[in-house]
Amino acid sequence: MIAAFAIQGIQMLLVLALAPGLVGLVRKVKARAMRRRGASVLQPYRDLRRLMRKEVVLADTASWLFTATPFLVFAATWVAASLVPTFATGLQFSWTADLIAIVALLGSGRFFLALAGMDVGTSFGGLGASREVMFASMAEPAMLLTVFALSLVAGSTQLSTVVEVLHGPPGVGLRVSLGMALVALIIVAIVENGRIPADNPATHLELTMVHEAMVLEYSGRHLAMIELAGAMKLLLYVSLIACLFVPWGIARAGDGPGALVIGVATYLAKIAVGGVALALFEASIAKMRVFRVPDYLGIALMLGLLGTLLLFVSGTL
Amino acid sequence: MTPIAFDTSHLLAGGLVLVSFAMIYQNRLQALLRTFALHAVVLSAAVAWQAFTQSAEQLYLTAAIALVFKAIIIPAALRRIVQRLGIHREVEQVVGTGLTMLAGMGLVALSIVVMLDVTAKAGAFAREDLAFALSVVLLGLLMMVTRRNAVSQVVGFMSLENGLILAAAGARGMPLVVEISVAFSILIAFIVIGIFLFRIRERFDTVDLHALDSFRGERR
Amino acid sequence: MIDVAAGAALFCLLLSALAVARRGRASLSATLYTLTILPCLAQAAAGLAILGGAAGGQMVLPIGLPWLGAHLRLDALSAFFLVIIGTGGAAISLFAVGYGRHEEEPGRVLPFYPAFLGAMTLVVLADDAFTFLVAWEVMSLLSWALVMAHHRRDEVRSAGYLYLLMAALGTMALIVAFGLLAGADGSFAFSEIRAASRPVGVTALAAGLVLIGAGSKAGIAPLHLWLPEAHPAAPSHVSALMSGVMTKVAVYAVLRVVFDLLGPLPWWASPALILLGAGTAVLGIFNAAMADDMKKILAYSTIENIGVIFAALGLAQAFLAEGMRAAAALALSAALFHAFNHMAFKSLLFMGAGAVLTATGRRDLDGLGGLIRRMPVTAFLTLVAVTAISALPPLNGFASEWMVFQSLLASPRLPHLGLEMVIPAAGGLLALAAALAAAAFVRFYGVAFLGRARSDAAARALEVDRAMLAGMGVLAALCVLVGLVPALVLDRLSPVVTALTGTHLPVQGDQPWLTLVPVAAARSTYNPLLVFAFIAVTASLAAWGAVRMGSRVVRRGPAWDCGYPEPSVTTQYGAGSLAQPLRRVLGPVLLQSREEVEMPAPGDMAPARHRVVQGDPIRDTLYLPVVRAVLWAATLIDRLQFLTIRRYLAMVMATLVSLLLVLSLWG
Amino acid sequence: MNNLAVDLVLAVPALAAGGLALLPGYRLTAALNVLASLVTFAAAVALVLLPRPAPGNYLMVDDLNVVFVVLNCFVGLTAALFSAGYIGHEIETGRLTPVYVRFYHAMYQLMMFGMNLALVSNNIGLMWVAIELATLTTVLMVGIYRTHEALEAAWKYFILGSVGIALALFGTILVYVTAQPVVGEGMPSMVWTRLIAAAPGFDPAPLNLAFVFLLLGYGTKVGLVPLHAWLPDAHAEGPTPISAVLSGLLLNVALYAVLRFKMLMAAQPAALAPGPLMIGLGLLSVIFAGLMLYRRRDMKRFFAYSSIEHMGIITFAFGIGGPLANFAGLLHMAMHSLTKSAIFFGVGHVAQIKGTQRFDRIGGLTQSHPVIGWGLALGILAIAGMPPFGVFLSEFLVVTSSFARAPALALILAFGLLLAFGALLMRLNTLAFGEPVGPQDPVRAAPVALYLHMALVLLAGIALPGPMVHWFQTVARALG
Repeated sequence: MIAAFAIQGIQMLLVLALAPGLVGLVRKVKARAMRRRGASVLQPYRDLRRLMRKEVVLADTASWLFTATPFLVFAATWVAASLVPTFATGLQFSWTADLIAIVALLGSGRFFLALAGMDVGTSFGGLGASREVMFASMAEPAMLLTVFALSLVAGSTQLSTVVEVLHGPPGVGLRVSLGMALVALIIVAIVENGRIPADNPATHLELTMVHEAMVLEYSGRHLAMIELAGAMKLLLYVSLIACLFVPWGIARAGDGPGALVIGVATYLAKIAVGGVALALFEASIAKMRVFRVPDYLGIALMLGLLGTLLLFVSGTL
Repeated sequence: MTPIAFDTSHLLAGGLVLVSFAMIYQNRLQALLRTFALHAVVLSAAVAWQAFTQSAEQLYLTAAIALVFKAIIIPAALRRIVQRLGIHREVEQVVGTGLTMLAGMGLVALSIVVMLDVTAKAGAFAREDLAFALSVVLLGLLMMVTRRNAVSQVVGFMSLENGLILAAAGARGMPLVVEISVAFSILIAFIVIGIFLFRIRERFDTVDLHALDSFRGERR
Repeated sequence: MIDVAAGAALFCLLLSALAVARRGRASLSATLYTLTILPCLAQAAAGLAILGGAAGGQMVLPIGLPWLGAHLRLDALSAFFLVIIGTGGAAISLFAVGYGRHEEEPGRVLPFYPAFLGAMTLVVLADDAFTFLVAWEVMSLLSWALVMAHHRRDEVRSAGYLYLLMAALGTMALIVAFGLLAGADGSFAFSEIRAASRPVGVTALAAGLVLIGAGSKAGIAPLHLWLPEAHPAAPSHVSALMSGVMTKVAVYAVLRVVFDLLGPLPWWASPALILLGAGTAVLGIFNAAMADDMKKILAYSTIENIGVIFAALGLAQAFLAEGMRAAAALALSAALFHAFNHMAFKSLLFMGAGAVLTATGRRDLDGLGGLIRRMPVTAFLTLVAVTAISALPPLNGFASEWMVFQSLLASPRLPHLGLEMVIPAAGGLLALAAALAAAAFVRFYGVAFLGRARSDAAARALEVDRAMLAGMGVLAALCVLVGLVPALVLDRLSPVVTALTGTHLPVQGDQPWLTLVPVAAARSTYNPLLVFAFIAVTASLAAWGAVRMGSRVVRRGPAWDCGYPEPSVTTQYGAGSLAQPLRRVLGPVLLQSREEVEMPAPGDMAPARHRVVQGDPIRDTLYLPVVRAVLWAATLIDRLQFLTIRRYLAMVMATLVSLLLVLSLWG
Repeated sequence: MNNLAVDLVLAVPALAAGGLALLPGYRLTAALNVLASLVTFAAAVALVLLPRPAPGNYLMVDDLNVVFVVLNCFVGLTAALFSAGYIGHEIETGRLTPVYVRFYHAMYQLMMFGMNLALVSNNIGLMWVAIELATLTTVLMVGIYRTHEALEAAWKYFILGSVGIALALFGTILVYVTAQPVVGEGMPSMVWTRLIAAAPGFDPAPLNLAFVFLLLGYGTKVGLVPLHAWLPDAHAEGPTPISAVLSGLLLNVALYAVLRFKMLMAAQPAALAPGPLMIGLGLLSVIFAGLMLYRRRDMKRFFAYSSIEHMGIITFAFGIGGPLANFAGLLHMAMHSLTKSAIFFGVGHVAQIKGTQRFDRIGGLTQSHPVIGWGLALGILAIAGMPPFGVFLSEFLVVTSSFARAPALALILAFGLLLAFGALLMRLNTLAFGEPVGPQDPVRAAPVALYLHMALVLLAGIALPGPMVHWFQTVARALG
């Protein structure tokens, strides 16, 4: 019992601690791939610390919603992230919310962020919010269809159960639906995290920015919270893909400390690989026009639908 | 019913149909009114003959009413109206006389077919009489439909009523109340028509319904 | 209990009579609305008691159909909808105590309002076809009268026209359906209809007709056209009642007739229902995301939610047809739960819009803005509703939407290919609708309540009075409470679900931490209480930590806006600009929208113009042709009014001759 | 056949007609007109309460006509009440002169006499005479304004009505000819109670032919399409009380005559079922009138077309047959009578306030004249078939019962009802709502009659009186 609580606690702290590191890693690899030296992997941690110490400059027109949102977004993202199995399944509170609820929790974060973007009453805030909700309204169905496909394979929407079923034994073998779901999930993850080609997290002063335009008015500790939440979201998606599609090494409920150590090690390796892959992908592709993104997401939507449909029709379940 | 009686009623009823055709053929008002008078006379004779053969005295009264009112008074009154209004010209017909006659033939054929079909169980006389009566009714209606002039329409209506009386007279033992009511209603009908023609003359220069029809409640 | 409910309905009717008798008194409004709360509470209590196990009962009144009488009956299904009507009615009446004070035409609202509530109650109590239809149509008629309250505006009149016409169409479909069910000797009592056996075709046809009848009232596409016109046209508390409560009465009609009276439909009937529901949801919410009028957005969103409910009902039918009772119970529970939740948040939203309307006199999004500072309480309560309707955890909207998704996922065991193709598609559509809902309500809330005021009226808005806030507060609390402990609500639903499907969900109240476990713990669980607790704790911790460990200095200054702050309020994003990205993506398909740029030639001083042109495919392809055909035919035969007597006589003659011909040929 | 009540129902209007023709002064005659109508109504009520006499050669009282006599006398009374105020206004504005008013009141009572006689007659010849009488008197009243339009309407009514009545007479003669071999020569063959008793022995073929003539003949009076042409103009151009009586009563009386013969047909099973014929004419009337409503600009003509539509519904119901549909038809006759006359009362008030009958010059009545405006709105909603008014009950029964028997036809009917509903609502929208248009003087007369009618229709829609249900059910069975 206490062990279970401990594992859950470790998991929560782990995601919190690792998230800026993953961002730093991606940035570093990306810079190297572009033949720049790039900042240290630890730079995001320093940024956060600096932001925390800075004073907050609030716009005159900002309301309480604006100040409350960063903490809400942070909390929602953290809760969602701590429900995703990273190094072990069967976490103490994993039954609190299933995959659908996790998607919705992320949706809550985005919802409030978009509202906050509009709160001050500037043109950039609205621009960001309007584009963000447009992306989201395509990405969320794609994500949910992917969830449907996964949960149809596993017969559950409970993430721990899904992972255990996929992990086996006996496992589910190679399935075309899962492949489609993977591709769809990657596309959704890229868009949701505001990565290239959908959005560019490194740019400001561009009419093409989406996420950054929304949070333009934030500063100080508020911005720190949002950055941290963003980093955690990235980690969440990478962990999600990792635990669903490369579940090997993950510890099960009731496994001994050895399995847990193996779990943590493989998990670290998985996110490192994921981060590097993301960086390389971003470095090798150009950002697309805003109105191309829906087409891009449309692919995810189609793949998700197709994957689900195949599972329904195959009747082998 | 003796053969002679039957043949005579047959002849008279047939004659009424013939006169109806003659009315359709007429295209001048005065001639039409004269023909109508003849129509009423034939009707009167037919009814009287029925009174005789059925020994129904009350029918003589009907015959008399038909003779007096329809053969004499009404044509005279209408003639006066026509003269007062100065409608001496030809009656405007909607379709040509020939075509109308042809339609009339068709109607007569139809009524005979219908009646003979339907009254197969009734006596021979009733069948023929009803068939002719229906022909007269339909021809009267045809006349109303094919004439543009109000006076000739009224005449058409009268001949239609004549057909009804023929039918009523031919129905054995039909109570007196009907004849009286028919005569009565025709009287009232005529009075009302007279009032209306009078009023219409007050307001319009012509009794032609065409002029009347251009005043429609809803036309702007 | 039936006497309590019937008494409440009667009391409502008497209140209307009172309103007529004392019309014109200034004090009438507040008194009447306060009095209306009482029967609402009574029937909500009665409904709850029955859902808790009390006996319902029935009665026969010597009115209605002469040889039948008016049958009333209160069972679990009626009781559930009584709770919806009572709860919604009570909160809305409380709101109206304040809102009614600002009504410009009280004489056209007060006499109809209580009777409208009473009529809705009678609909759910009715136990024979005639009583049901009378109550149904009276409900339509009274709501129409309420819609027509501000009759001087042209758009109100045309909305009222469309509404009542569609209502009449719906009622006609219901009449025909009952004619089909009652048979030639007129067995109109529900008990007789329920007992009768009939061929599958008749069952399906009757279900289709009921779907037209009730669907037109609920706003199922393509019969929804009137809804976004009529619901907003009414005074706001009436809009709340119509959208929040009356559409549920329409859902009740479907449940009563299709589920209760007809029994399971053939399996091929359900895919149509599912797709219809899901399609309606997407269409409705996309329109909501495009509309510029606060109340219109809400009305369109009602269409979406009704679509979700109908899709769940279709799923329930599909399961029932295959005898999968547990899955059917899940889908039906989801539908009922969502119906209840929609009552709560949609009524609340309409009240919020009413409060804004009271404070600013405007309901077009582009005339509002910044109200979160001028009307903090209203803004907060509306935010609760907006969060709930966008299906965000941990509020009630998510709980029921989650259940709908769970019932979708229970479906792959269905044996028909048609269903297997339809359900994933429906799932995708529902997911799309859920996502679009969030987009629509970000826009709704963001433009109306956030940002800077776009008009003087919005800049000078004052918070509304306590009665209005209390009415909204009740429902906001309900949204939160139900969202946090859905398990308790679902347990209350089990008598209803048992009556219609023969089984019910596992008891939820016994689960640890009141977790929602619709099927099995290994399959899916959701515990909003914990989610809420986690979020609250972590958010507070984060806030505390940030202030504690970082700096606590806050400086106010002008907005940064990337270095180009522009004082004009028109530079902020408005309703149109927020809608633009989504319109570009989905508009050409769903609304035939296109953007037209009018660029003057060089040297021409005329301004360049950029216009959005959009139509409504359903209106253009389904409704207008009918209208055109009727008017064309009317114009065509109108000539028959202007014929000469001779020609009329010719008509008589032609009729006679043709009948004689027929007779001679026939005989 | 000696019953004081029956005698009074006939004698009072007849005597009053004579008396009113002689008396001067419109106030006095109007008051006397109301008084005579009141006495007649009292007699009609007594007819219900007293034991019924045995049917004689000329008169009878049975379950069918007792309701319609009471209804007839009741609407006669309320219309007389309404007429008293209405005529006063017409004299003030100079549209009518006192001489004409004297004539008008005499004709009014004569018309009531004719209609009552038609209802209580047990003799198909007498019934024919009575209907003819009622028609002629209404022709005169339609033309009473002597404007071009009024004269034209009266002329049209007269010509078409006369042709119709001639066809009906031919049908009557045919019935006699058919009955004569079975019942015997002379009077017995025209007595309805005897006819119906002997009907099973009749030769069906001529009976069929007779029914065609009777249906077309009396159907002209009912206003069935395509025999309807007189109806809209006669309603539109005559004085409004007469429009109310025409729509509310005369159409009913003519339909009543058709029903009598339909019962005869039903009594002879070998005869042609009259159903298809009545269904055809009924549906044609409903659809045609429904479409015609859309292009109407004149208020009274509009409601006249609505009457055609309702007559079509009723004819359809009887054509469908069966206890339910027949019951519905009978009920609908009563409900339409009350509602439509109420509407015409309202329309009369409105037309007098606004000085016009054109829709585009009238608007916003609930705003400017709440009492009359809401009354009229209630009437229109009731006639459109909205509950809780009685018309809904009858339309509900018609549609449900016909759907069980002939689904396709019922759907056409439902379409027609919706068509008419759309037009009624369209006009209601501008008439009762929106900014007031036209003169806004207060109404002079209280619309008591209107609200009285609406209250009755409401009562019937909520709870139909037991005896009426019983009578209608008996008759519905006899109608087959």
